Amino acid sequence: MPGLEDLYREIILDHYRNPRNEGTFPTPPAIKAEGHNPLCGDELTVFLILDGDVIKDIHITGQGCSISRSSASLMSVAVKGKSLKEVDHLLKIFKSMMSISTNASGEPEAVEPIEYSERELGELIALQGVVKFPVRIKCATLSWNTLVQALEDRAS
Amino acid sequence: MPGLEDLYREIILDHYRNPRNEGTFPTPPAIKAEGHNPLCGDELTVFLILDGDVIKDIHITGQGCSISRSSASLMSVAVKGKSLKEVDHLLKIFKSMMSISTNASGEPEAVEPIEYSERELGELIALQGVVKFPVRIKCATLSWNTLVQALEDRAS
Amino acid sequence: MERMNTPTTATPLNVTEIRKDFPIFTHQNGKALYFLDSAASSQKPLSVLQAMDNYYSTTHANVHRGVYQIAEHATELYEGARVKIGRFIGAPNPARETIFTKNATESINLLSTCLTRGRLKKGDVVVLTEMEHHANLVPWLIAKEQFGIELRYIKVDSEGYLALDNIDEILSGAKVLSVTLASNVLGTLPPVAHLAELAHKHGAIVIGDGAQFVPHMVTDVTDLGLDFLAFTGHKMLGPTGIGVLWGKSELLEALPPFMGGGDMITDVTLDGFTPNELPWKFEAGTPPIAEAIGLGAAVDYLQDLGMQNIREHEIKLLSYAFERLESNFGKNIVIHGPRNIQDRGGVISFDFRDIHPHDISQILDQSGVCVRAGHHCAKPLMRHLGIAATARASFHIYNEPADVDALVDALGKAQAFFG
Amino acid sequence: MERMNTPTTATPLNVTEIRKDFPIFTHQNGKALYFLDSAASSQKPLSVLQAMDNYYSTTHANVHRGVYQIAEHATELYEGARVKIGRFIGAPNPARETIFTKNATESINLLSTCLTRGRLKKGDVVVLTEMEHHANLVPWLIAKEQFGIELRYIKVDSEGYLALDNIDEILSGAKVLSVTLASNVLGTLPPVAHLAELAHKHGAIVIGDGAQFVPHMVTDVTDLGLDFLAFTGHKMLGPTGIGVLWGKSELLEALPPFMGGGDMITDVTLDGFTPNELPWKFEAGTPPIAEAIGLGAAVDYLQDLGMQNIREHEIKLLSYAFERLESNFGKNIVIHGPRNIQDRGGVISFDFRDIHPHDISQILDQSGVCVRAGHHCAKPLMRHLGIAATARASFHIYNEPADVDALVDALGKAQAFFG
Ligand SMILES: Cc1ncc(COP(=O)(O)O)c(C=O)c1O
Ligand SMILES: Cc1ncc(COP(=O)(O)O)c(C=O)c1O
Repeated sequence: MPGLEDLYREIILDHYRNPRNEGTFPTPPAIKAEGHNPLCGDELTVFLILDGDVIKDIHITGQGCSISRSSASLMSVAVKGKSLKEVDHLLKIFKSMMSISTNASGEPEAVEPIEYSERELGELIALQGVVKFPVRIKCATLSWNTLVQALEDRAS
Repeated sequence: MPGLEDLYREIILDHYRNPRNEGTFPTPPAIKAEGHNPLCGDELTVFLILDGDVIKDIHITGQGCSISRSSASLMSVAVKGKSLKEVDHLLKIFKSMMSISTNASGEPEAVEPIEYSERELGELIALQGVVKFPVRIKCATLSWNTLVQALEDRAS
Repeated sequence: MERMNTPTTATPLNVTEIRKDFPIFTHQNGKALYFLDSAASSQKPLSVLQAMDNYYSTTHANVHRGVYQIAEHATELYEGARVKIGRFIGAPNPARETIFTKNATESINLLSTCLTRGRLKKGDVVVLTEMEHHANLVPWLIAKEQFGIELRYIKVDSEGYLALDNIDEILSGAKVLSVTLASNVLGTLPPVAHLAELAHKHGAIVIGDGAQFVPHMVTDVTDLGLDFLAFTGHKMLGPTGIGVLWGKSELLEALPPFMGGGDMITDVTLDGFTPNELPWKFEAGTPPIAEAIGLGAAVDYLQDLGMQNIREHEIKLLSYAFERLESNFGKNIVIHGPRNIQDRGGVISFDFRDIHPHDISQILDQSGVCVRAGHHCAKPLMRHLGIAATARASFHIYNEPADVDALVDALGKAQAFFG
Repeated sequence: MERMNTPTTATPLNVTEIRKDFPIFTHQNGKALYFLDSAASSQKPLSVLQAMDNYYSTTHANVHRGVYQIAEHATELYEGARVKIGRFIGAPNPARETIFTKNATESINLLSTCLTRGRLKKGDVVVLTEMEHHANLVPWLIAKEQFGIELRYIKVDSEGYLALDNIDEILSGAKVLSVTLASNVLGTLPPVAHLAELAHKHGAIVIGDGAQFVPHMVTDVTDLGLDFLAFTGHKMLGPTGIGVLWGKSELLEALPPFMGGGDMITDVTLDGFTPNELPWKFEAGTPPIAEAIGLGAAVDYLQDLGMQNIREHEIKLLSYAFERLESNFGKNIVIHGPRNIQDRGGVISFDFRDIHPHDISQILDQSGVCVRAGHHCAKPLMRHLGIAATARASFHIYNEPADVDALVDALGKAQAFFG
């Protein structure tokens, strides 16, 4: 059995206790999307301020476990100031790290393993241990799926 | 395992091949009731001509297996010319003979064992072996339950 | 009911012996399993598995239609299980009134569907409570959406009891009261017999959701004053795939059928059909035969122990758990629901510091302690409590003080970990 | 499809070995069991019973909501069974499109209910056939009664085929075609792919009742041109208490939910609810977990043998049975349904002299030969055939020529007895 340290890295506990980019933005100008984990009740809302193709700012509110909250916080730091193309790349390598990946509706999805360097992931690497706890993968990917939702809603 | 001879007595095969009192009566003056065995599709209709409290005549039509047809035929002989009180008594001892008794809707019913002499049963005794084949009890009691139905419908 | 479920002469359960009957406790390769999630689903004794295996291995055939011996025997076993299970809840006519479904959820959906097809009119009022499981909410929300019934809710007070001050107002003009017999979150045991009496005065029929009650207590539908009772096999030592609906014959007879198919008809033409008699009218298609037989064996097992003894056992565990949790963690733990142990079933939902229930459950799992974390399919109640999730420990016959000790120790670790 | 199910390079089944896997054949205390009633319900191999026992004995817990390990593992096994069973019928998206129900009957009721809640309007036409099982008749008769759809029927011709001369007229304007893939009485295998193509041209969606097909043949929902497929576990070596509904994702997504309860929602308030994603949207309450795992093991067993080999095996048995029955009894036996063996599934319904099927079945039982007698839940078809009941022998993988021989011998006895 994998140990708790695999799951609850220091960085995770830090982001859980001190979530970055917490809050809301008025919509508009922000766009937003709400994400649920239907099976456990975790909920979060992602607010994005786009400047052309760049995520100029991001705020997140909601409630959830340490993994879903810290993953949201880590994500907010990782995507802020990035272009949508860069974000898409980050999403891909994040999901690849989560290997048993799930899509927006929480189902398993075949994910092509892609090549990436740990450096690209930055602090996100702290979530690597989640893979050993399959039920928690949904917690870690909730914020990312909600981000995708926000961008898709805007596109359509 | 009980043998076939227990079930298919000579009298039964005779009544099956040559059913007595087969046919219909116009209603009125006759009263009638239809019986189904929902689980196997057996169907029969009982027509009664009452004269006060006496079953003056009885006709039966329908389709069914040897047990349900012969039991109907045997019943028709047994009740013809009898008073309703006598019929009720016959019904009671017949159901008692069937011991695992079923009511009109085919469910098991607690039946009080009652005292009776074989002589009272007459030819009906031929159906005694049916008890050893519980699924066939419903076949044997279908005509009796339909008779009761006809009398009850009239009462109400 | 109160009386029956708090006997003075209970025989204590021999948990050591009981645990030997449950294969899961011996299959853990020496790892301890502190299973505190029976409110989600109970474990199964060997006798239940064997009853099903025996059935499949000696006499499986489809029921009701076969003239040959194994089919006949299968029918006897299936119908025999029905009578046994009906008697277990005190059904006056077990053979006619006990309907097999796939779970408690289907039992309630059957009622919400058939009542709106038959008995209820548009705008009729159905009364529920704020503490219902989704199984006793969503079917009625669908009936509201599809058919147009109206819903009223009995509120939950700050101590986790139903708020009954305005009950006559709520019941006034209502046609149905559908209420849980035991809350799966708060443990609360609503005063159902009393509510039923009131509801009947107002002309409403009364449905009990017994999913968390029937597995743990003496159940007598007449004493409880119920018209219908729904419960589920897998929470009472039985297999998955089977639930039960009991109803009064007159009421069941007056309802139109639910699903259509084989066995629920007496006749079918291309233009219409005639429904079968009770109970088969409500059992369309091949029923859960082995599951009914397995549930019958579960009822035997429970009855051998004695439902009053089981209740007494759980009360003892509850008392011990309250004592240990509160003395160890004081203000760091908040236990939801009534403080009076006699007023609750064997579930303890709690908040622990500000640690999220998922994290608690994860850390507890590390020590082999299984508790549930989440909204427990009672989102409206969670909103009322102002939280998104709780952790919940729940008991059954195989639990013992050691399970509570393991829970307390593991919570200690969580506290240390999250600091 | 025709092609796939009549392969040229089939490996014959080793029935002697197969029978050893089925406990029922070794539990008869030396008495022979000639089980010819698999169309009603099949027997179960040990591997299916073991898969369920293993599950209960090592890792049972309620699925989808537990964070602890055994609950997680239970969820994996349950969802894994879903994918396996979906793949077995060629589902393009097995994880999303494979819905567990309690039997084929519920699968069809789900459709008749949800289609009338969602897609269909009053007066819309649903096309069925005269040879449907009650499971594919009564749900639509209820929808007609409750909601006001109209029904049209494709007739059965004198040889037991569907009468397709006026098929375009029948399908014209229809919104749904729901048809059996294999008749449980006549054995007929309707040309479903062809019918589906026609129906689609007319803008109708196509539902297949695969209860008698999926257990015996290569099934590919795409090749068959289906939009929905219903089938049942207990006829395909699986346990009772489980059925399956497969549907195209787009269509399933567009339908409102069926039953309400836990697991089928993403959110619930006191006023309304938001349904969950596929497939859970259609699975209210605790699902048949062990049963899904058991059905998964049954699918493994069938696939190990090879569905094409199974079909070939049954064709051989059918040919042998036709030959022996007709050469022994000549005009005294009337076998219903198509004469061409390739056009039929492994069931033989027959009239024997003027002996009532119940009596036949009873006499056969005396020799250990199990056949079904009755209307086979197809009363409209029986009326069309002008009879009240037939006797029916049906095959599965564990049958062998000796079963046919026993049937013929026992019929000989019946003939002698009734003279
Ligand atoms: C053709 C057909 N459809 C549907 C069914 C119904 O299956 P179940 O009773 O498992 O729902 C049957 C089985 O009796 C059948 O033969
Ligand atoms: C109070 C209550 N009602 C109903 C149910 C539903 O039971 P099932 O999922 O077996 O249908 C549950 C179980 O989760 C419950 O706790």
